[in-house]
Amino acid sequence: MRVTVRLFARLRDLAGQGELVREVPPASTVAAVWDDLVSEFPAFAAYASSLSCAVNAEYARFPTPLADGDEIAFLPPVSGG
Amino acid sequence: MRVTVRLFARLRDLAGQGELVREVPPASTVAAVWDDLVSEFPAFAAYASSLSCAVNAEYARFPTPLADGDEIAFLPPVSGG
Amino acid sequence: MTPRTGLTEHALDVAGLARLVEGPAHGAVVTFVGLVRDHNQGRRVTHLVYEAYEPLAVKALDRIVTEAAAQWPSVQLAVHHRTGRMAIGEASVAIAAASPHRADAFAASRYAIERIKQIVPIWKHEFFEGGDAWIEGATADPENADAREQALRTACG
Amino acid sequence: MTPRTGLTEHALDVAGLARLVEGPAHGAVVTFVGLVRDHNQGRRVTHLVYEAYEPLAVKALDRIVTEAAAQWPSVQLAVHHRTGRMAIGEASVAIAAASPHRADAFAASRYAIERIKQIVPIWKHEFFEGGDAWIEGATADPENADAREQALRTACG
Repeated sequence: MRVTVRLFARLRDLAGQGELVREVPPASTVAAVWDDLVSEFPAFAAYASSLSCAVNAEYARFPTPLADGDEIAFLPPVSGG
Repeated sequence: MRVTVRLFARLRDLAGQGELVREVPPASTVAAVWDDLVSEFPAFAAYASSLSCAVNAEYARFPTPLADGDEIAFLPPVSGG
Repeated sequence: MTPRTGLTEHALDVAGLARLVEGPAHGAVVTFVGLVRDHNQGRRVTHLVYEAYEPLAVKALDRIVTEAAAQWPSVQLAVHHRTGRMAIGEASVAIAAASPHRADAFAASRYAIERIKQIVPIWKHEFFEGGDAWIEGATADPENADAREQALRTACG
Repeated sequence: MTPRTGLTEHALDVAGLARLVEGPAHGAVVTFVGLVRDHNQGRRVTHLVYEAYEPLAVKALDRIVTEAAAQWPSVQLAVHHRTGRMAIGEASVAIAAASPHRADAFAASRYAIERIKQIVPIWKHEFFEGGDAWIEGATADPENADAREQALRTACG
């Protein structure tokens, strides 16, 4: 199945792009998508303990299983205000 | 000597006027002026425990001695804001 | 140039006070506005009239700014109070505090309104359906350390 | 009609937010504005760029308003955040809280800015003399009860 990955702030800079489309096996989790990204962009590993994620613009947990067409966002620590 | 008395809020209403001029003996204190006012306006007595005073537009204490021409203000509990 | 403290019979301009205190080192601006409410203690209020002992009220507002500057040296604070007749929804008091970090601006603005209610010789004459009443709050005593401590505790959390 | 929460690329209007939340039962209006400071951590800042995950950021702002309404039912709260490039002195966030009594307006406005910094997916890209850096603050987790408790403690004093 195909999912869209959204990257923000320094993750976007590290990846050189804010949106990626990836083919993943059916029922892949958010965590699996992240692990693939860490392989592709090793500097992402530094975010393992501080990252948040969202699925279809709702906060989610890493074990969440995905469906075809989902949008997964990976969020470095936030700094609004 | 002659002093000016300023009254505010309910004290002014009770006295029917906001400014009085009174002759008092030399070296009279703020307390003596107040006591005279209580004699003149018995309803003032209710303010004995909650009143503040000022002399020449500075907060003062009741034992403060006065000089000729001083302006004494008697201040009910305040309610600004 | 608007002064940092003031008494006025005209409408208050809290945005103007905020501009007065803002500077390039400031990351936070907190404002407080006190409005005339349409009810109080179960009474339907029609309007208020604020009376002040003006020269002492201005000095008391200045004192509050000085106290706050000693407590929060990085804060810029402005405090204006209106006098005279005010309708429901009109502003009786406006405070603006700016500081590099937000905690100080929140604390100083809260401190200012607490101290106004303690030590500024201003009185609220409330007109409501069926009558009127002078509101009597705090015995004004700027030297009262307990009152000042209470204002600081309220402000600092 | 301005909505209670919003993300915008344009200048924020805190006076408009205050008007939005005010009502005849309210005796207090507190506003908070976050401004771009000219220095941070010893660096001379030239400007900031705020990036947001917009749909989630709006939901997170809505969540903050809902949380505050549960905590302070008498408070009316509005929260807007700006995105994009901002110069020194420009406002990045504006909050207005109105309530019958001042304690609640102070608490809700403080709570809102604390929660914004915890759970709203917005990132500050700081440009300073000699470089730039993404600022990374809190791991965003709206369900984190400890973070929410901390925001409540900060707000309530």
